[in-house]
Amino acid sequence: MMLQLLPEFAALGALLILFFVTLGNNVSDRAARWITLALSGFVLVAAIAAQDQSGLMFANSYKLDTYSQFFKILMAFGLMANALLGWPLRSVPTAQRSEYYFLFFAAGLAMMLLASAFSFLVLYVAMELLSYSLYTMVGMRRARTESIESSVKYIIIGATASAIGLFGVSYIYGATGSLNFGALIDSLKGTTTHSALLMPGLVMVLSSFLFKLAAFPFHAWAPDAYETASSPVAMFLASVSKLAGIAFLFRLVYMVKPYMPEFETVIGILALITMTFGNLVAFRQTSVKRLFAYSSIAQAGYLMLGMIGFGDSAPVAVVFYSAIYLLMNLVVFAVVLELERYGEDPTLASFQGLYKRNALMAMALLVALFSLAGVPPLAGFFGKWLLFSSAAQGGHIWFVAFAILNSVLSLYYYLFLVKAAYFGDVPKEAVSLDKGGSRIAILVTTIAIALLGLYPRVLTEYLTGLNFPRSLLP
Amino acid sequence: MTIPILSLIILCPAIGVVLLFFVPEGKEKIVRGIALAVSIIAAFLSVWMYLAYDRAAAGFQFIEQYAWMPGLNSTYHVAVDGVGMTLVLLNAIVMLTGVITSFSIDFRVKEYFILFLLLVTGVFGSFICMDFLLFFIFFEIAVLPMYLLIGIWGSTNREYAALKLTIMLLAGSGLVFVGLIMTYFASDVRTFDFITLRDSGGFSPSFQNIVYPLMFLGFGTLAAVFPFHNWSPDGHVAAPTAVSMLHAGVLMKLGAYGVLRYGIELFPQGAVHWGPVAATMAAGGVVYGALVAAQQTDLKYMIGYSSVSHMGLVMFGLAAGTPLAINGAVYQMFSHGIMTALFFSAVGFFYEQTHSRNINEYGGLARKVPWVATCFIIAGLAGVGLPGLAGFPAEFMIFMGGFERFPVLTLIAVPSLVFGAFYMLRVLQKVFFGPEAGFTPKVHDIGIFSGSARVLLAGLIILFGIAPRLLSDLIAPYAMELLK
Amino acid sequence: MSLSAYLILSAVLFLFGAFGMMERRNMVGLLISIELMLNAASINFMAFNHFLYPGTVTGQIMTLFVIGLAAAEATLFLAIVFAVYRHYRSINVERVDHLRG
Amino acid sequence: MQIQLGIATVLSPILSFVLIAAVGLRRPTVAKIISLTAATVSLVCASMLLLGVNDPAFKIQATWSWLMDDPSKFTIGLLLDPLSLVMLFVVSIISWLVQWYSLSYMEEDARQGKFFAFISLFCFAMMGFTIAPNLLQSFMCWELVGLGSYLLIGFWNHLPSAATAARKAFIVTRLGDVGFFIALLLAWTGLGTLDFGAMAGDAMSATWKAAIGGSDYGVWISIALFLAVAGKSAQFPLYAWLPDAMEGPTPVSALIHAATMVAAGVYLLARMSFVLVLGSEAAIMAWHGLAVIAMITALMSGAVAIVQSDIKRVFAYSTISQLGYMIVGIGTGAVAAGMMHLFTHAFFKALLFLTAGAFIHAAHSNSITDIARAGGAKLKLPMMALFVGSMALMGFFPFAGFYSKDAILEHLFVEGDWILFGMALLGVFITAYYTSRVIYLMLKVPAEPHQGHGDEHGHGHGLHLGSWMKLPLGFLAFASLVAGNVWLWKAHNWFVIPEAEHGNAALITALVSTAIAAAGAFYSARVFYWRTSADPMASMTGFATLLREKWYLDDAYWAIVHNFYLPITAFLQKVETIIVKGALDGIGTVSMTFARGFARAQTGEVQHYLGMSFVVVAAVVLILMSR
Repeated sequence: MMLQLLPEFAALGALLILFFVTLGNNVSDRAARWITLALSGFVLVAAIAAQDQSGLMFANSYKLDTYSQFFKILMAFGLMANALLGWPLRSVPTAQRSEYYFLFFAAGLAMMLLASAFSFLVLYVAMELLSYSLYTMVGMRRARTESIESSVKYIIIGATASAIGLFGVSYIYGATGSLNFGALIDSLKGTTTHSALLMPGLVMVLSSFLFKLAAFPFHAWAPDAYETASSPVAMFLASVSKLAGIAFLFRLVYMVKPYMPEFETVIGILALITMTFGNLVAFRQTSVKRLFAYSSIAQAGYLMLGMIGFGDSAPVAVVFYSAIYLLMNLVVFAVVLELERYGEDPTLASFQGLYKRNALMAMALLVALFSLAGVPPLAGFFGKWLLFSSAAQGGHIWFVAFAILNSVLSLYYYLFLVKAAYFGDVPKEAVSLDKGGSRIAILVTTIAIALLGLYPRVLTEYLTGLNFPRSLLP
Repeated sequence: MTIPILSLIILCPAIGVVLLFFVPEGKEKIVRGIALAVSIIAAFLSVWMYLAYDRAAAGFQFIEQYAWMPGLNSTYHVAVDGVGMTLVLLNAIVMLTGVITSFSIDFRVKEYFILFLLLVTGVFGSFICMDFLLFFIFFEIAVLPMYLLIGIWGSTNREYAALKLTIMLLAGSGLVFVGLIMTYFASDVRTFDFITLRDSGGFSPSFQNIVYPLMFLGFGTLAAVFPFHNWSPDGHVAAPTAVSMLHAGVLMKLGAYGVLRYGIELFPQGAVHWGPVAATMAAGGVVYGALVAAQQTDLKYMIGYSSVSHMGLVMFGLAAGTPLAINGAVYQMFSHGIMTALFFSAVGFFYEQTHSRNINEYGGLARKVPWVATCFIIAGLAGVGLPGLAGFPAEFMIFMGGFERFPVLTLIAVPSLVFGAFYMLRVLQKVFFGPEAGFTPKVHDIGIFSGSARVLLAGLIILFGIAPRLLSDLIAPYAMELLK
Repeated sequence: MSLSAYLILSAVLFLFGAFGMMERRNMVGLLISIELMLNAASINFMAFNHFLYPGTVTGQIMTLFVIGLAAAEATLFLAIVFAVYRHYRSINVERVDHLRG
Repeated sequence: MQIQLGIATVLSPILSFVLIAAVGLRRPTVAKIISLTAATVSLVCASMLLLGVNDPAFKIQATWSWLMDDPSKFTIGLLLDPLSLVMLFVVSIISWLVQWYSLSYMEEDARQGKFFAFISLFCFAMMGFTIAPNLLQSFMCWELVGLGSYLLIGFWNHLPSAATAARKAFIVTRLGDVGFFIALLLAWTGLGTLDFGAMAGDAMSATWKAAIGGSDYGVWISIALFLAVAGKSAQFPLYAWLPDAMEGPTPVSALIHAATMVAAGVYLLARMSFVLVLGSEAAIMAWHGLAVIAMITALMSGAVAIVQSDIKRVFAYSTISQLGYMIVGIGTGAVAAGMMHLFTHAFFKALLFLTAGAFIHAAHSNSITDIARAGGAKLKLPMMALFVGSMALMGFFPFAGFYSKDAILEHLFVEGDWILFGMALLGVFITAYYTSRVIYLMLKVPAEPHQGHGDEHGHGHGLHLGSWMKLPLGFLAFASLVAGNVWLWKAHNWFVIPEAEHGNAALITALVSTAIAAAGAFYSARVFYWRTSADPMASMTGFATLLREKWYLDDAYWAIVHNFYLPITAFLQKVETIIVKGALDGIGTVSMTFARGFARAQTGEVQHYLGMSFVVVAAVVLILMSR
C-alpha cells in the first residue's frame, strides 16, 4: 500500500515539508525553490519507482494502472521541470513566494489523484483540491488589478463548472446507485436503454472537465489567467495542470464511448469549435502569454479530437501528444520567462531580434513553435499524425480534414513569433540576454522535441507496450 | 557490401548542417568552405550514381531499407529510378552552383548556410525516399527553411512574400496530409511503402477519384499550377539569389514530382479521370504565364512568370500521361531547373552590380559583362525552346505526347512558343543591347570562381540540348512502365 | 413526498442558481448562487440515497464532502472578493471587465 | 563515302564556330582563317557530292536516333539526294564567297571574330536543314537558322534599329515556326512518322487523305507548313521583317536574306512537294492557293521596290518577289523550275547584294542617290556586277534569270493558268522597271538638293573597292551569266524534267517575257534616265504613299501588337494582381474578420461566459435527450 501509492505519498510528504518550512516567513525564495526542486526530483523518482503498480484500492474507488502510473510520471516530470524553469516568481510579493511551492505540490498531489480517480467522490475531492490551488496561484500576483480580475473570473467559472459537474454526478449516482466507475460501466453494459438520468449526468460531468482543459465552452478563463498570472504560474497552468484534465477526461470518455457513440460527435464538434476559436483569436494577440493561452486552447481541441479516435490507437496518441505538449509549452514559457527578466509580460515586440540576443533561446523557440504548428520532422507533427490518424480510423475523416486546415491556420501566428524572433534587428533598448540558468534544461527539452519527431518509436513503442486499452477498460 | 550511395548523398548536406552548428560565429571562411565542400561531394556522388545506374535493368536501384516506424509499417526506404535520378542530379547541380552563388551573402552567413543545406537535405530526401510518410517529412523540411531564408536575406517585400509562400505551400501539404491519411487507411496493406502501395494498394476507382485531386492540388500548389501560382513569382522576387535558384530550380520540381509519384503512380485511374481538368489548368498556366511575363519590368518577376509558364508545360505533360509526354515532362523538370537556376544566378549578379532589376534601367550590358550576358542569353533562348538547348527536347516531347490525348489544348498551348519569344527577346534587347545605361561604367564582368557556376549551368543547357538521350534513355523506360 | 418532488425541487434550485450566476451583479450574490447549485446536487444525493438505495450511505457521505468543500470554496471566493474590493472599491461583477479580446 | 563527305560538309562550320568561340573571339585573323578553311572544306565536299550525282533517283540516307533509344522515331541524320545536294552546293558556295567578301567588308569592325563565328553557326544550321532526312531535323535547324539570322541582323546591336530589326525578324518568323510545329504534331499523330522518305511512300497516300477536323491531313499539314514558309521565305502577310533585316551587315543580307535562308521555305516546299502526288484534290488546291498568295506577294513587294531609295531595300523587296516566283512554280507543280529559279536567283541576288555592299562600303551610305553622288558609278567592277546582276534579275537572255524565270512562266503557260501567267508577266514588267531604275539612278544622278554634301566624298576620289571583294563579285557575275545554262546542262542528272515543258511554249513565253521586260526597262529609262516622261508615282500620289508605307503592313503589325497583344497581357496582369492575388489576400482578410468576430465573444464580462457555458451544456443535454 505504501509502495503502491508512493508517488502520491511523495507529493503529500513534499507538501507537508514545504508547509512546515514555509510556516515562518524566514525562508528565502531561493532556498524554498531548491527544496522544491529536490522534493520534485524525489517525487519523480517515486513515480518512476511505482510505474508498474496496478490494482483497485479504497473500495474500488482508486485505480492504479499503466495509464495512471505513466501519467503520474509525466506529472512528476512536469513538476520538476516547472520547479527548474519556473523561477523566479518576480511579480509575486516576496512574502507569498514560498507559499507558491506549497500550492505547487498541493496541485501536484491533486493531479496524481485525478489520474487514478476511479470514483466520483475521489474525482470531486481531487478536482476541488487542484482548482483551489490554481485559483490561489493565479491570485498571488496582487500588485496588478488584472491579476485579481482574472482570478475572480477563474474562480467563478471554475466553481460553476464544478457545480455543474457535481449536479451531473448526483444524477449518475441516481442512475447507478454508486459513485464508482465500475458500477457506471456495468450499468452502461447491462441495459441498452439507460436510465434517463445517465445521459445528462455524463454530459454535465464531461463539461466540467472541459473547464480543466480550457476547451469550449469553458475556455474563457484561460487567456486572462495566463496573461495576468505571474509567468511561472502561467507555465504551470499551461503545462502540467492540463495533464490532469486530459488524464481524467480521456479515461472517462474512453470508458463511456463504446456504449454512448453519440458522445464522439459531441466531443468532436466541441473540439473543432475549440481549436478554431483558439487559432483564430490568437491572430489578434500581442501579449505573448495571452497568445499562448489561445494556442493551448487550440491544442486542447486537437487532443479532444484524438480522444474520440479509434479504440486501439487513441490512448497512445493522446498520451504521446500530452507528453510532447508538455515539452513544447515548457520550452515556450521558459523562453518567455527568460525575456521577462527585463520588463514583465512580454509582447511580440519584446521578441525582436531574439536570435542576436540569445541564439539558443531563439532556436528553442523556433523548434517549439514549429512543433506546436505540427510541422515535420518535429514531435508535434508526429503527435498530430497519431491523433488525426486515430480519429480518421475512428471514421471522423472530415473532422480531421478540418483540424488539418486549422493547423495550417495556426502556422500564421506562430510565424509571427518566428518573424519577431528572427527577422529584423535588435531594438536599441533591448538588453542582451545573458546566460540564463535554464539554458541546459531548454536545450535538452528542445533536442527531445526534435528527436521525438525524427525517431518517435522510442516513446510510441514504450507506450504501446504499456497496453493502455486493457488497463483503461475495467 | 555495396556503398549506400543514396544515404551518402542525403548525408552530405545533413552533415554540413551539423558541422556548421559548431563553427564559431564570425568564421565565415570556414562556413563557406564547409558548404562548398559538402556540395561538391554531393555533386560527385550524384554523378557517380548517374554513371553507376544500370540502364539495361532500369527500375528502382541503389535500394536501401531500414526499419524506422515498424508500428506504422513505415521504413527508411530509399531508391532511385529514372525520374529520381534525374532530379537528384538536378538538385546536386543547383545545390553546387547555388552555394557558389551564395558566397556573396555577407551577413548571418552561418545561419544562412545552415538553412540552405537543410533545405537541400529535404529536397534530396524527398526525391530518393520511397516511403510516403518519410517523403512527406522531407518534403516539409524542404519547404520550411524558405520562410526564414526569404524573410531574413530576401529583398523586395520579403515578409509578405515569405508568409504567403509558407502558408500556401503548407495549405497544399495539408491537402496532401489528408490524402496521406486516407491512403494509409484505405489500402488493405497498411503501409507507407510506396512500391508496396503502388503494386498492391488496390484503391477503388471511386476512392482514386477522391484522393487524386488532393494530391494534384496539394503538390500542384508547389509546382505553381495555374491558378495556384501566385506565391511563386513573389517568392522568387523576394528570395535571395541562390534561394531563388533552388526554389525555382528544384522545389517547384518537387511539387511536380509529388504529383507524378504519389498522384499519377498511386492513383492512375484518378489521374485519367481528372486528366482533362488538370490539363486545362496546366495549358492555361502555360499561356497565362507567358502573356503576363510580357508585362513585367522587374527581371525576377519576368522569370517568375516564365517559370509559371514552363511549369505549366510540365504539368501539362503529366496530365496528358502518354509515355512521350511524361518523358518530356520529366525532361522539362530538369532543363527548366538548370535554366532558371542560370537565370536567377545571372540576375543576382546584375543586381549586385547595379542594385536594380528594372529592365528599363538596363542597356548595353552585353558588351560590359559578355560572359554573364552570354549565359543569360543562352538560358533565355533555352527558355523559348530553341533547338540545341535543353528546353527544346522537353517541349517537343511534351507537345508531341500531349497532342495525342488533348489536341485542342495542345494547339492552345503551342503559341506560347511565340509569346515566350516575345517577352524574352524584349528583355534581351532592353538589358543587353542598345545604348549603354548610366551605371554601366562601374559594372565589371564576373570573377572566375563565381563565374564558374554560371558557365557550368550554361554548358549543361547546351549539353542536354544536343544529346537528350543522356536523360531520356533513363526516363523512357519509366514512362513506358507507368502506362502499364 | 415522492422522489420526483425532490428531484424537481433540486432541479429548480439548480436553475435558480444558474440564473443567479448569470444575472446577479453582486459577487456575494454569485457566491450564494453557487451554493444554491451545490445544494441542489446535495439534495439529489440525499433523495436518491433515501428513496432508491436505502441502507447505503454513499449519498450521505458525498453530501458531507460537498458541504465541506463548499465551505472551503466560499472562504477562498470571499478572500478573492476582498481583493477585488480593495482594487475596485466595488464588488459589482460588471465592473471587472478589463480583460477582453 | 558520300555519307562522310556529307558529314564533313555539315560539321566543318560548327567546328569552326566552336573553335572561334574558343580561341578566335579576340583574334580576328585566327577567326578568319578558321572560318574560311571550314567554308572551303564544305564547298569542296559539297561540290564533290553534287558532281557525283548523275541520276534523279539517287538517294542516300543515314540516320541516328536522337531523342530516344528507338531508331524508328525522332532521328537525326542526313539525306543526300539531288534536291538536297543542289541546295547544299548553293549554300556552301555562296557562304564561301560571302565569307571571302567579308574579309574586306568587316575589316574595320572590332568584333570580326564574333561575326565569323555567327556566320559559321548559320552555315551549319542551313546545311543541317538542307540535308535533313525528316521534319524534326528540318525544324530544329530551321529554328537555328532563325537564330543565326537573329544574331547577324542584330550584329551591330548597339544600334537600337538593328536590335529591333533582329527581334522583329525572330518573332515574325517564329510565328511561322508555330505553323511548322503544328505540322510536326499533325504529321506525327496522323502519319506516324516524320521521315520524308516514309511520308512520301505510296502506301501513305490513304493516310494523307485520312479525314481530320473537317478536311484531311494533306490539307492541314500543307496549310501549317505554308505558315512556316510564309514566315521564313517572307511571303504575305509575314514578309515585312525582311526589309528591316537589311540592318545587318551587307554580306549577311547577301548570304541569309537573299541567297540561302529565305530560300529555305521554298526548299521545304520542294521537299514536301510529294503531297501534290499523294494528297487529295483539296490538298492540291491548297498548294495552288499558296501559289496565288505568293504571286500577289511578288507583285506587292515588287511595287514597293519601285519607291525605295535605299539600295539594299530595293533588292530586299525584289528578293521577296522573286521568292514569290519560286513558290508559284512549286505550288503549281513545277518543282524543278522552282528549284532552278532558286539556284540562279541565289547567284545573281547574292551578286547584287555584294555589289550594293561594295558601294555602301565605299560611300558609307545606303541611299542610291548618295552613292551616285559619291561617284559610285566610277567603281568599274561593281558597276559591271550591278549591270550583270540586274540583267539576270530582269531576265534578259542569256543571263541566268532568263532561263529560270521562263521555266516558271512556261509552266504556267502550259498549265493554262492564265491568271497567274498574266500576273507573272506584270511582275516581270515591275521587276524590270525597278531594277533598271537603280542602274539609271547610279548613272545619272538627280540634281543635288543642297550643295556641299557631295564634297565630303570628293566625288569618287578615295572611293575604293575592298581588295577581297573583287573575286566574289567577279565570280558571281560570271555565275549569273552561266548558271542557267549550267542548270539546263546538268538538271537532267538531278530532276525528272517533264518533256512537255519544251517546244513552242518555251519560245512563246521567252519572247513575251523578254519583250515585257524590255518594255519595263525602257519605260523606266524614260522616267529615270532621259527623264522624258514624268515619274508615274508623282501622278498617282495615293498609290505612291501606299507603296512608301509598304502597304501599311508594318503599321498592321504595330497595331496588332500594341492594340491587341499588349492590351491582353496588360489585362491579364490586372487579373493577376486583382483577382488571383486579391483572392489570396482576401482569404487572409476573411479569416482576420472571423478572428475579430470570435475575439468579440471574449467580452470580458464573466457572466457572458457563464451564459455561454450553460446554453451549450443545456443544448447538448436536450439534443442528446431528444434522440
